[in-house]
Amino acid sequence: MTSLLQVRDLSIAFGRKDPVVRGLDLDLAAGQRLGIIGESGSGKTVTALAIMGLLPDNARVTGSIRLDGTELVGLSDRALSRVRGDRMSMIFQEPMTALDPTMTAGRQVAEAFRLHRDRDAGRARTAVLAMLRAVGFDDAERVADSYPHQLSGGQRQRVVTAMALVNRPGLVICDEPTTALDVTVQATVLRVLDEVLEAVGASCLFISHDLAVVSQLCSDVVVMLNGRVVERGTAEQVFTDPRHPYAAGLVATARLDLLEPGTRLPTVADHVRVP
Amino acid sequence: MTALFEVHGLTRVYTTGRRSVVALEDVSLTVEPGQRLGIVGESGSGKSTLVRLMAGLDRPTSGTVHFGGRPVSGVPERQLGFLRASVQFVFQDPRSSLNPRMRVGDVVAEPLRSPLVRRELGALDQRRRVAEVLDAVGLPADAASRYPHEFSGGQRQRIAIARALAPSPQVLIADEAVSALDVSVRAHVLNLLMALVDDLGLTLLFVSHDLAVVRHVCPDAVVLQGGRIVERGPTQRLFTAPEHPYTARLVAAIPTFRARS
Amino acid sequence: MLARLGIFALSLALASVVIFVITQALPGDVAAVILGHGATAEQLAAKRAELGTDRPFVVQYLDWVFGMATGDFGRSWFSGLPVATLIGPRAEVTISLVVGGLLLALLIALPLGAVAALKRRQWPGFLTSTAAQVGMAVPAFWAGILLVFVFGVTLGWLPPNGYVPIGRDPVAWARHLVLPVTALGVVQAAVLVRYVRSAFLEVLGEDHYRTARSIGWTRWRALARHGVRNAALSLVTVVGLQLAAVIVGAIVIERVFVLPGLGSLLLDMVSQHDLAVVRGIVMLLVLAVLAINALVDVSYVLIDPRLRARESS
Amino acid sequence: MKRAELWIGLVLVAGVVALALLSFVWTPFNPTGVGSAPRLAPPGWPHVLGTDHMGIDTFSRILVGARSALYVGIIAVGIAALVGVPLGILAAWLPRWGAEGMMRAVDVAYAFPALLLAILLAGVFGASTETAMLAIGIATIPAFIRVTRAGALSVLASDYVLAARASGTPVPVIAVRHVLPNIAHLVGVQASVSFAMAILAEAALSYLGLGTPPTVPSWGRMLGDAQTYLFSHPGQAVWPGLAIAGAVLGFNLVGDGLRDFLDPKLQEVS
Amino acid sequence: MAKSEPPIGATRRARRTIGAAVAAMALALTACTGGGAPTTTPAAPDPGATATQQPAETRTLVVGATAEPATLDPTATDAAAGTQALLYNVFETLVRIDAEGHLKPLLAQAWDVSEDRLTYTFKLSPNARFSDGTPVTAEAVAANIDRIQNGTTAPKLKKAMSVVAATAVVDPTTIDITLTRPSVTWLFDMAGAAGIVMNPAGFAAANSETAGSGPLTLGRWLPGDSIVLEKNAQYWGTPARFDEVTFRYFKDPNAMNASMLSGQLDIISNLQAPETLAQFSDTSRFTVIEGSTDAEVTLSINNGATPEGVTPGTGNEALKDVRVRKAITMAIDRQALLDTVWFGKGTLIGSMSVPTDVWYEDLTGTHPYNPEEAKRLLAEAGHPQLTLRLQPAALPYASKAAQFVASQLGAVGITAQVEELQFPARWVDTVLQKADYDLSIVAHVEPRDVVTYANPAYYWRYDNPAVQEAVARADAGTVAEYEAEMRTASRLIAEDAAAVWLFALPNLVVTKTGVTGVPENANSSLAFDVTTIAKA
Repeated sequence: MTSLLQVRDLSIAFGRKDPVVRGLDLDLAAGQRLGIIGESGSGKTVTALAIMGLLPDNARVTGSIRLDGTELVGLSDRALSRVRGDRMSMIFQEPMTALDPTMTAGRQVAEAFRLHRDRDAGRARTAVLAMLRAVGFDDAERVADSYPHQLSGGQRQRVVTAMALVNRPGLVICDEPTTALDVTVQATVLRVLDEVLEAVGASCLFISHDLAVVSQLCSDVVVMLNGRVVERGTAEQVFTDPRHPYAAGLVATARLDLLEPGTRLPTVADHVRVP
Repeated sequence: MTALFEVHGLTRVYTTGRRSVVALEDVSLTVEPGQRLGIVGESGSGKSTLVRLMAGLDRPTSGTVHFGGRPVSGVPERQLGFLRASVQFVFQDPRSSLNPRMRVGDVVAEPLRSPLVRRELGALDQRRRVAEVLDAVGLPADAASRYPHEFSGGQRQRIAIARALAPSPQVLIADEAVSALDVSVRAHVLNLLMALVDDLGLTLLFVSHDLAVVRHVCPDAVVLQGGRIVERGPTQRLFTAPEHPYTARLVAAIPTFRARS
Repeated sequence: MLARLGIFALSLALASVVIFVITQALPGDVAAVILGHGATAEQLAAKRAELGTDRPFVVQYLDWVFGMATGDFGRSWFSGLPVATLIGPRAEVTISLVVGGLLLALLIALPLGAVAALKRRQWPGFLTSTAAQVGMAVPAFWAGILLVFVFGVTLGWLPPNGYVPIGRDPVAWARHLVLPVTALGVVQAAVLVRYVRSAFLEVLGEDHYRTARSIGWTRWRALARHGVRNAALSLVTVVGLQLAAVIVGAIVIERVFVLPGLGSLLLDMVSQHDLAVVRGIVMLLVLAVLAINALVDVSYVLIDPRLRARESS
Repeated sequence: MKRAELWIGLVLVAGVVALALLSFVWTPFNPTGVGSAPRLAPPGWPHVLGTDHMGIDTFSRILVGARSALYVGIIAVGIAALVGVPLGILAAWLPRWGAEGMMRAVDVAYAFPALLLAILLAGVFGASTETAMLAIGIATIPAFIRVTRAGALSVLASDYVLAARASGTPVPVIAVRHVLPNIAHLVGVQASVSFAMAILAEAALSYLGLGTPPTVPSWGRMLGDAQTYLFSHPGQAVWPGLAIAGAVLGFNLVGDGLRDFLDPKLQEVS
Repeated sequence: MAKSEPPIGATRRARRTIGAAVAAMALALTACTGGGAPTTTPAAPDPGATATQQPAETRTLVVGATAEPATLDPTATDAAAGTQALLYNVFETLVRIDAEGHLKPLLAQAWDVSEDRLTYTFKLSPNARFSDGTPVTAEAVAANIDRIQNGTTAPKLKKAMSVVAATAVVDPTTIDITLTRPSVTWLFDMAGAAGIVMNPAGFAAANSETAGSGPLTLGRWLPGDSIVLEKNAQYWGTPARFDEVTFRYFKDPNAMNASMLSGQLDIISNLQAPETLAQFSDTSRFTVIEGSTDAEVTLSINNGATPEGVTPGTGNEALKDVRVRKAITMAIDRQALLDTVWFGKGTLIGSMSVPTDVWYEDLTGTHPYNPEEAKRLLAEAGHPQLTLRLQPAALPYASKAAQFVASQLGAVGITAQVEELQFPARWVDTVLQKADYDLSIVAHVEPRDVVTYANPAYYWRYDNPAVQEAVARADAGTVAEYEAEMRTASRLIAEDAAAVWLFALPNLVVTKTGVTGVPENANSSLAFDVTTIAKA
């Protein structure tokens, strides 16, 4: 099957320091949702930013990233900005600062629509309100006209989701979208994300350190350690029978629900000679 | 024997300009010596405010706190020596809990140098005590001469625990102590914490938004919502048979593993 | 709103006390200075009575403050002219110079600051920062003198100094202000570029700038649409703070270009020991700075909706 | 690029300090001696940088001028820091209304730039180096209060200060052990930039005839004197001008270099 | 210029100060400047145009000067600045002094003196008019004399007029003035500020408006910047050659030169930086006139006398010893000082008088430059090492001279601590009023000021009976006796080294080529008389 996203031998380094991502390969089919699991420093976020072309200018990117046949590595900022928000978009981790505090939520979502779809303000307003309802706002008008500081963290993350999906992009990259949210709010945002991705039929790269959250949304999973993929497979297979010791360690410590309270927690070190 | 902590009708209201926010409203609870109590709640539920009031770091709007039978709230700092020596904190963010410009040895020894604590503990060899507690948290003795930025997040949290243990307190308050750590590191720190509490017979107040971790660490727990205690009891029961709807919603929201096609 | 008015009045009162105390502390009996050598005791006494300097300190202060409230800044001790008429015509000179200087500075600093921030690692960024550094290191009056030497005298394109009021001949007014405004503006621009750069750098670090780029804006467009307004907040603060420095810079420039502004009058009056005028000018300058800073705070509310909420609630 | 700024700055500052120290020990000619040397001579031998309108060797005056430039800077910044830093920490520690009052006073103080204060003080105590330094020092206090308060606020909000309070460490100890070391770099940056401002302010004051007396060689004074001969002997204004520009550039670069070097947020901005 | 430095990276700070009400007030202030803002550059021809081409209608003259008046009433203060622009141009006196220093008729056509030289009879010219048309009558002259004696006028002028016993109006154009004792200087003083005949109707607003009888009247005055005089259409004498005469004041000599070089000025009345003369060497555009003035630049010594009724000075005791004063005089090479400080322009003087004084005698030879002798004298007087305060006025010539004097005194063991005093305020207060100094340097512009050495209360605190008697005899005697006694007085103070007379300031005038009639020497009336000036 032709894959929507094809990443081959991707390496990323900053200035003269040694590479943060080394020889990464990834494939994502249309509609497929791939979870990228890794701890801080594993290079998962840098990979996402590389795909979106949002790395700082002292980053050296080598290898190939092909989105729907178009090679993104080496593309000019102007050319990339035509792709961003249209054929691929991104949701970030920190909802409280993701929106421009001096502009209403509706206007920021409309910006994405008018940039790539239709400049007309009227039609943009309709599309925005429809999208806001799709992410679970039954009072879409009020939310559209309010400023970010008048919305809660969960509401802001849903506005960002609307912004990312209003143009029905082929690929949506989510970088730990619910980590900063409370547990109850996280549940609703994940449910909304699941429904909207389904409705739009977009494929998704879902980055997280929380295995349970990834298992909620993704059919397939890769585990990253020090800039490399160390485990790859369906969610079912990786979460029940991980082959790589680091992956096994991660799964063991994450499954608190299987443990007897008060007993010693399994640690990654138990499964791995210290790397 | 009398309870270690007795808290009655504790309320705390923050007012800025004309608007005021009720952080805590009429909270009462007791903590027995050696107990490991979980304090669960989402952000803004008032859990941090509660433990800071209990440790005498903030003045309540109304209500009282007693420690070992002696009053804490409304007492001038000079007379809180007994509380300072026996109640110690471990905070959330490893990057902000240690003074970047102080050697680890001095960081750990700081509680010992406080005049209030010194009056309680009397003379003791600070250097030896620092080495002892560093060893207790699994760090090499030469760590004392290095600076915090030379350590990883997990190691820094261990140093924070060592600091808390230095004056050999009765009570250890862990305020979201593992929330900022990676999953793999979190396990090590939790194991260390549980082991120390057992070996030293400490009373533990474990504040967290993560119900799963609380269930593992604390036999009993209280659930806070909007500054009020909505439910308390054995943690296991809170999981299996929550009485208050908010607790139920909290338990249900914890993402569980389910395989997708 | 009322609280702000109260605070402003308080600041003004505080400033007036400080100014009065400093000018009152000047040693030497003014009457003696005016009448000169060999004045007899009763002549001195008569002069002191005429000027009112024999009244108790507090009475003089209150008389001065209430006078100012009604626009009467008192009378010059030497020429007897009311201070207001002395200051009046000169305010236009200093205002033209300060406003012109500040506008030119912003005109130069905003684009250069943006370039210095966006192209931080390439040569344009480095070049702008270095130019700003050198610009700040050059004393303003030296720059002024060089301009006079080159454009005023050698090339003769522009009048080396002097002033023509805008009402009388706008073209001559402009021609006379080109060199002084350039001297003041360029030096201030060098200072502002560094603030514009750090304000924009701060914005480039914001998450919402990255969100804007993720929905398809290029670096420059994202900065223009989302960066400028957020940077404006800290820039407006800087302009407020920098205003006092620009006014003082104007004093030196007025000396180099012989512009009859408040600055040169202040210098003359201090050397002539005419305290009534000195007090009036300094009070006016301080009032202008406090007023502009108050405007800055009002503009905060206009730019940042978060503050608007707190103001109205 | 950041490191380069810091290095160039340090070299320039070191140069100024070296000149100043050298002047204590040796100067090619008598810096105040009105000698028989030709007046307004161009650079050559033995007068390396030529002579001024009184026939005094320019290079000697530049050397001694470096000493008074540092003297002005050190005293002015000293006054500003010694008063500003403690007040800044106090402002951070005070409850809301206390801090509000102090910051209002700072706003008013900002309306009195150094030069305005200097003009007033020169009227009161007469024009001298001391009044210039006092005025510049006082006018720079608000800047230090602001920088210190901002830095102190962020330190006081940190967990390690909370931990210190939790173990009963007294307030003054917290200020000295925790606050000061963590804002030292901020104060350092402000000090170097204020140093540059002080040198510029002294030059402006001397130009207006309110700065150092004639017998004390100062760059600002030399520039003021040279300015009269700008049309006949432009060379006169070159050396003091370069000296001032060099010193000010040096201190500013050190200030900027330190700030960028120590401010992590600025480094990894895209 | 101090760029006061706000904090680095000014973070967003929510400050709470009121805006709207204040903005209105700030704007109101700017509104009130609606009135005619100052014009400093009159509608002079465009600097680009050649200097000589003259716009047909208004014939103007622009004069650059440095000391600007604090008030328009020349009789109000001591400062000489007031008379420069206004005397003879706007205000007139009964008699005037011409370029050579001789008395000439003005408001008074003729005058004669009684036998006992006590009564002067002035015949006023019948058609003399004030600027508002009213005739200049004897009553007006009497009123002015009374005003000088009893009004709030400068003490120096009161002292000069104190010798007048009575005035008698014979008829509208004749007035007799009787003195208490014969006085030659009185008639000279009547030619200066003391003798101004102001229109009595203008007495009240004298500070800010002029009511004179001269060929020009006040047009516009921008204090601290410029005074513009306009032609008095119904002037009773020969009408002024110019419709508008502007005096522009420059604090910064460099700026004045720049204006001259770019054609904005017709005349620089007194060039303060002789070294820059070279810029005006192009004779096709400029003419340079080098004359002399009455201004004696003195290194004043506080002789320490303490007459009653005057605050005692704080002069160093050593200065009372004539040997110390001689040593100071001999320590200074005055020719080298003149060459270094004022580029060799100006004339060396040995006492408190200048070559244009009728009684002048060259005393530059007394106590010539001899550092070794100076050291010997100091040792003999018991002060081998001496520290003195040298407080010059903060003026170009004074601060440079102070630098030179300090270095040469250092060579003979006298350490001079230099502190510049802002002129006029702090110098008048510290030196003139309180005599709180050891040595000071300033130029004395008043004519015939050797008489100040006969007044122990004057700031040199010099009490020498022989000098006092000589000056008294001079004033009371005939013109011949006046000259002989003044010469004796000058010689006495020179020998006694009452001060060190460094040099007389030159009168450096630069004019546009084609401007004629500018007097070579600044005459003793201190007036810059434009009536003699013409512009091709």
